[in-house]
Amino acid sequence: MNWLLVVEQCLNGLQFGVMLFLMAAGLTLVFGIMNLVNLAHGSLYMVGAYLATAAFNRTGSFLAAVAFALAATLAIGMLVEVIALRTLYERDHLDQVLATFGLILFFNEAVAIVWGRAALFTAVPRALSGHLQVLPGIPYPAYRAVIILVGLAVALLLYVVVSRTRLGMLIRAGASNRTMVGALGVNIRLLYTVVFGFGAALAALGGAMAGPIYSVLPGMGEEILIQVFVVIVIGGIGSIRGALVGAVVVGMVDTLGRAFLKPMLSTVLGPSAADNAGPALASMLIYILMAAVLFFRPQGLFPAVRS
Amino acid sequence: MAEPLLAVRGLTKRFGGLVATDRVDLEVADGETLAVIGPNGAGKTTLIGQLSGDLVPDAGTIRFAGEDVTALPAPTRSQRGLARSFQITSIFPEFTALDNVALAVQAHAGHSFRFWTPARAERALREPARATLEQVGLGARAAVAAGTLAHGEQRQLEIAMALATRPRLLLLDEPVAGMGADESQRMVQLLRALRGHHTIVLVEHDMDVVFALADRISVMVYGRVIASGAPEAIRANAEVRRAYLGEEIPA
Amino acid sequence: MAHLHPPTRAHADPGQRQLRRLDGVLESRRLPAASIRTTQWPGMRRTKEVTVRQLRIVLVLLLIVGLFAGQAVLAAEPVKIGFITSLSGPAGIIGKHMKDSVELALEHLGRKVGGLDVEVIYGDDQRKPDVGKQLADEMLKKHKVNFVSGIIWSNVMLAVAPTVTGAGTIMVGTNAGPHELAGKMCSELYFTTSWQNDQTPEAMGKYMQDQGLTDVYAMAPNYAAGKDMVSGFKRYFKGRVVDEVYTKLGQQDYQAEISQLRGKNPKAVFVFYPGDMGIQFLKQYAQAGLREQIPLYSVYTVDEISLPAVGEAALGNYETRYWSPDLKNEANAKYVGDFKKKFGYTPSFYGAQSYDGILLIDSAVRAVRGDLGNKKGMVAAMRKADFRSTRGKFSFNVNHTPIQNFYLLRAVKGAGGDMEMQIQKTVFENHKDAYYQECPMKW
Amino acid sequence: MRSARALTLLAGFLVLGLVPVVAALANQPFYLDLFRRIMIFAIAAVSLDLILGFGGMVSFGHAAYLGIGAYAVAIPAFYGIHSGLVQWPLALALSGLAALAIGAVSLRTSGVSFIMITLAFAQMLYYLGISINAWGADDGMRLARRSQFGGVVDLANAYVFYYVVFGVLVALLWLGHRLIHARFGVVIRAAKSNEPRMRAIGFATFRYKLAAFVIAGAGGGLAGALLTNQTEYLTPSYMHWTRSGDIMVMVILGGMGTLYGPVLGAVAFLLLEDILSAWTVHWQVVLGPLLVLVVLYARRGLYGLLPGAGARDG
Repeated sequence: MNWLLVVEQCLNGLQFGVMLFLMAAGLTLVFGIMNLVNLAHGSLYMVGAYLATAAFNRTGSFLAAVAFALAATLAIGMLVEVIALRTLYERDHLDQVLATFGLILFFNEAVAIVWGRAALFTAVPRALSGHLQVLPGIPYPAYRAVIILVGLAVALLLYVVVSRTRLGMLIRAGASNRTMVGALGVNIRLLYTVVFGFGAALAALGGAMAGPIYSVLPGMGEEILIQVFVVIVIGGIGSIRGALVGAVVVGMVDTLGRAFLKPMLSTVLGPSAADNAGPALASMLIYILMAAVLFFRPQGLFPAVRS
Repeated sequence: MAEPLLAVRGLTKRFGGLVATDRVDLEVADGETLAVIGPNGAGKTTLIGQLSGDLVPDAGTIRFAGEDVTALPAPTRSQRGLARSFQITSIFPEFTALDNVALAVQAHAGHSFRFWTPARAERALREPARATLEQVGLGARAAVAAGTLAHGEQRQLEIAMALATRPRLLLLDEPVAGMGADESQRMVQLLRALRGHHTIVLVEHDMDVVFALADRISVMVYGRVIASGAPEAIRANAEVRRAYLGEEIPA
Repeated sequence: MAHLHPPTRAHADPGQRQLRRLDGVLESRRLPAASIRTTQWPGMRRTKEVTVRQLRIVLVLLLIVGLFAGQAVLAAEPVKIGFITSLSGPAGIIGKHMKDSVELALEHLGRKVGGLDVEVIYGDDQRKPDVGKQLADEMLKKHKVNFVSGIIWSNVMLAVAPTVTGAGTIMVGTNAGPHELAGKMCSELYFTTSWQNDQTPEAMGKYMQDQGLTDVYAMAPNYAAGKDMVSGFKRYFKGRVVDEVYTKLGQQDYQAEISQLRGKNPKAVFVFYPGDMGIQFLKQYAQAGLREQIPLYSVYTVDEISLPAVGEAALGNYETRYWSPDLKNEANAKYVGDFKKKFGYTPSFYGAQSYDGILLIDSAVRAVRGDLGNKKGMVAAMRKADFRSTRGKFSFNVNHTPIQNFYLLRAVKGAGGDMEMQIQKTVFENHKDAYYQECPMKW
Repeated sequence: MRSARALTLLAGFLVLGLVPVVAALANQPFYLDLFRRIMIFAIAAVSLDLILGFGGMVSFGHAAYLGIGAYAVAIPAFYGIHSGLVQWPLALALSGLAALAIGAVSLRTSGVSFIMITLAFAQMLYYLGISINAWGADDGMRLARRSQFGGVVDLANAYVFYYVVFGVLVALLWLGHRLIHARFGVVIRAAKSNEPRMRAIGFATFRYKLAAFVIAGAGGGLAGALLTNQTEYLTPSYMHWTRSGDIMVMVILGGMGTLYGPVLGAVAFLLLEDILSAWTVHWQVVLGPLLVLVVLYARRGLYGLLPGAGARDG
């Protein structure tokens, strides 16, 4: 096997994992703290992508566009929390699933009404359109390298925020013991709104960065959403660390599966059987992984401690 | 009896760095009432959890009726004759009081893979359930939804559900928790009537209740049993007074 | 010929009558129903009010049913065309191209089909075969349409076409071209104004074969159409295929596959990535720096829908197609010009086919002089393909699939700076599909 | 108020039973198709409600069984076996078996993990379906003819088929009614109410929940078998996760944990879809907030709005 290729695919896996992490971090926070299953998290990712794309195409500055998308999605997220989701925290997961399913339908159509159904034009900003020579013979798109860096930076930032700041203390306390936080005299409602907006902004960051490499169109959030659910279930619901590990594991397994499963199968089963089984198996791989993890560790790899 | 009904050896359970029960040894003879007391966080509820099978101990063994039940899950232990009540009331609030107890009867009346006959029409379930409700003094409240019963009545219902499984050993976790004086008195009378017929392990804060019911008392502090003996001996025990009664004056 | 009908909405009268009639049915049923209930349920001695309230609910429910029925009972005279496509969801953009083209065709025809008033009923299949089938049933049985047209997806078409033709109604497909319907399942009443799926990749295979290319890397989504495309390609391409890679349907990130591809160092890449998959693949292929290194040949991947989103990432891309906005003929110039004027964007082949579909129906109704009962006559007329198609003159094969030219197209920067597809050369003249011999139909 | 509800239900059944008559009188056979499809989804929704509403198991993968049931009809038909006496039991058996395997793994988890793992299994089957070329892959397969019952029952006749579906629905509701009040149903409902309590009084709840999961799966499979017959077409998109969402919406819209609520939900959801989509292509922008409103303000669903529905479902 070509080891350079393996290294390159690991980079690809890491990049995909980091992308998933940006989504998973917000989702798992909302799960962990408010106990809310938010299917519409993918819609916030989509909204972020649309806003960033629209702003980028207008201003020409990618940084400004991302900043705008983050701020605007933060506001939209908080608005949605106040209008629709706030009353759902004490409801069971089923109500939450249904209501946020409704929000998905709404956001997809709303975006289609505003921007039309056709995919928007997006391109990588000029400054990042080149390649890096990671290793000899492996040109790696600079933009994807930036995604990896941004993702890791966000992970680090989250780690610092959660472990070192008062907000982080509240978040950790809230995840393990809700009544206690209330007893501390903290305005729980405000905390929830802020955390939700924060998660929305993270999703928007993911969406804004995904725009130039994927396509920006209504419903773009759903495909990645399901993968993100797999991530946080594998990682352990409510745990940022679990989200990071889960994201990287899922990113790696999916990428390496797509790259190497068929060649590996063809040495075992022969090429024609591998042609049939390989792609099918590769597309099911992360789900099989999730089933296996849950079978042995029903709480996921890093369950948030809950008393 | 050569062997006690319940024999616990070296029972240890850790939560992270916290040792909730630390090498606990206990014995309960058939027909005896053992009270386990101790300050908050002493590990009493953790002990009950391990005895009933809801928690898996990290070390130690539990023998019940001559059989090692350490590895058995809660439902199987219930089938063997171990019944428990919960510190925080645990009932089926949408079901009537009678339904609650009938469920407990049903659990011990063969399998429930019966899909056709309405359970409410099965006399074999309803009659013992009704008798048990009468026994705990809730006969008149049989048709009321359990969730709308008064707190004290719900605690009585808990006892009824435990009794309806025809247990050999009752594990009672703070049966008078949160009760007013009257309700508390009624509960003590109910439990006193059970003494002798049933073997009981009682975890309780209320010392009046403990001294009114217990044949023997074990004292837990920081996960360890620091003393066991007859009520009078415990009352006199210097270590207990220092470690426990010093903190919490009996009411 | 011209029947002066007020707009269809004004035909509410018969519907109201219908409702009143239903009301009557209800009235007569009210008492017996109530008495049955009281006799069957003697235990329920409730007040009469309750019964009346129940009846009111029944009444309301039946009224709703009646309303549905009422809608349908409109004037029988106009030509009714049921047009099924995907209007909501991610594929809704294709549906929009098709719907806009239908509207333009109607405008060009003076909102008459074969001289008769026309009503088009649009249906949104949501890309689900069972919904498509239900819509077809609704159009046939409720709206009593004379033609069903549209359909983007092969699987929806396979569910809908037999339903329509089975009911004795003419089906004019304007996109999906599954091989079943070109072959064994062909029908007198089924026409398509698009193509058989394989024809386009066959043209690409032919072109690449003619160029003497070899060491080709083939990629497609892992589903039936993806595999059909690659096998259609290989029917005419006889050079070496380095590898065939099938990716997950709906996949967004192709970086892993692109790394594998680079590792194999092929001379050319053939792909089939419709819709948003294509947008993503093209952008990522360009971002990986491969566009300048390994030429990309695609089918159903770069079109007027995806080009605005992909932009220069598609520059230099080759496609094969039977049609392009720059195809030189009078009908096409009129279609493309008026379309841009009316809707403000460039039409795609999805639209051209749908426009043709309406013209084909018009030619049939015209030939039978508005006698919509004369199915035989209409089928005979349609077989002549006697209308001014946007693709120029073409003919139908025995299986009612077009025998048509296929061109090599290339994505280039147009005069205005926008990306557009330009015809480079003709690959096939009067190309027949590969399945017509399996079709038992003779005419 | 019991009788008021009973009357309402009876009226509802009467309406469903009379649809063919009305359709015939109005010469609108389309309503046969529409309401048949509605009843088929009602069957799927009722079976889902057994675990979701009564058992508290939030399965987000019910469409998987719909798909398996559909394949169980289409695959034998593809090989020339058209007998419904083979196909339908096969649909029940295979979907039940799949539910057994999926449930055995999924029921080890609870809460959000359970929702997600059931979703993941359904997605797995969906991707499997679109990969199997021999059985039509993404294109699916056309059903050459509807299930045959030795000429006794002819599903090709729209009226006969309608009443077969109607009969299946009524039978399922009757079975469900018996089941939820029998020992088994009591165990399922009580396990939803308070599972630790159930274990403490001696119920090994896992096996009962698993059994309920299997029964629900088989019900979904039966709906799938009917659906392929309805559309005369099989497609793996029956298993797409949004379809699971649709069925779930029907259950909750109608009123979960009630026997007849899911039927109401299916009627309302599919009629709404039909009406709204004819009205505007942006119908989902209306449907979405409508769902949110139902969740927020009509917690008992449509069934809760019926007269006499105050008491627990009988």
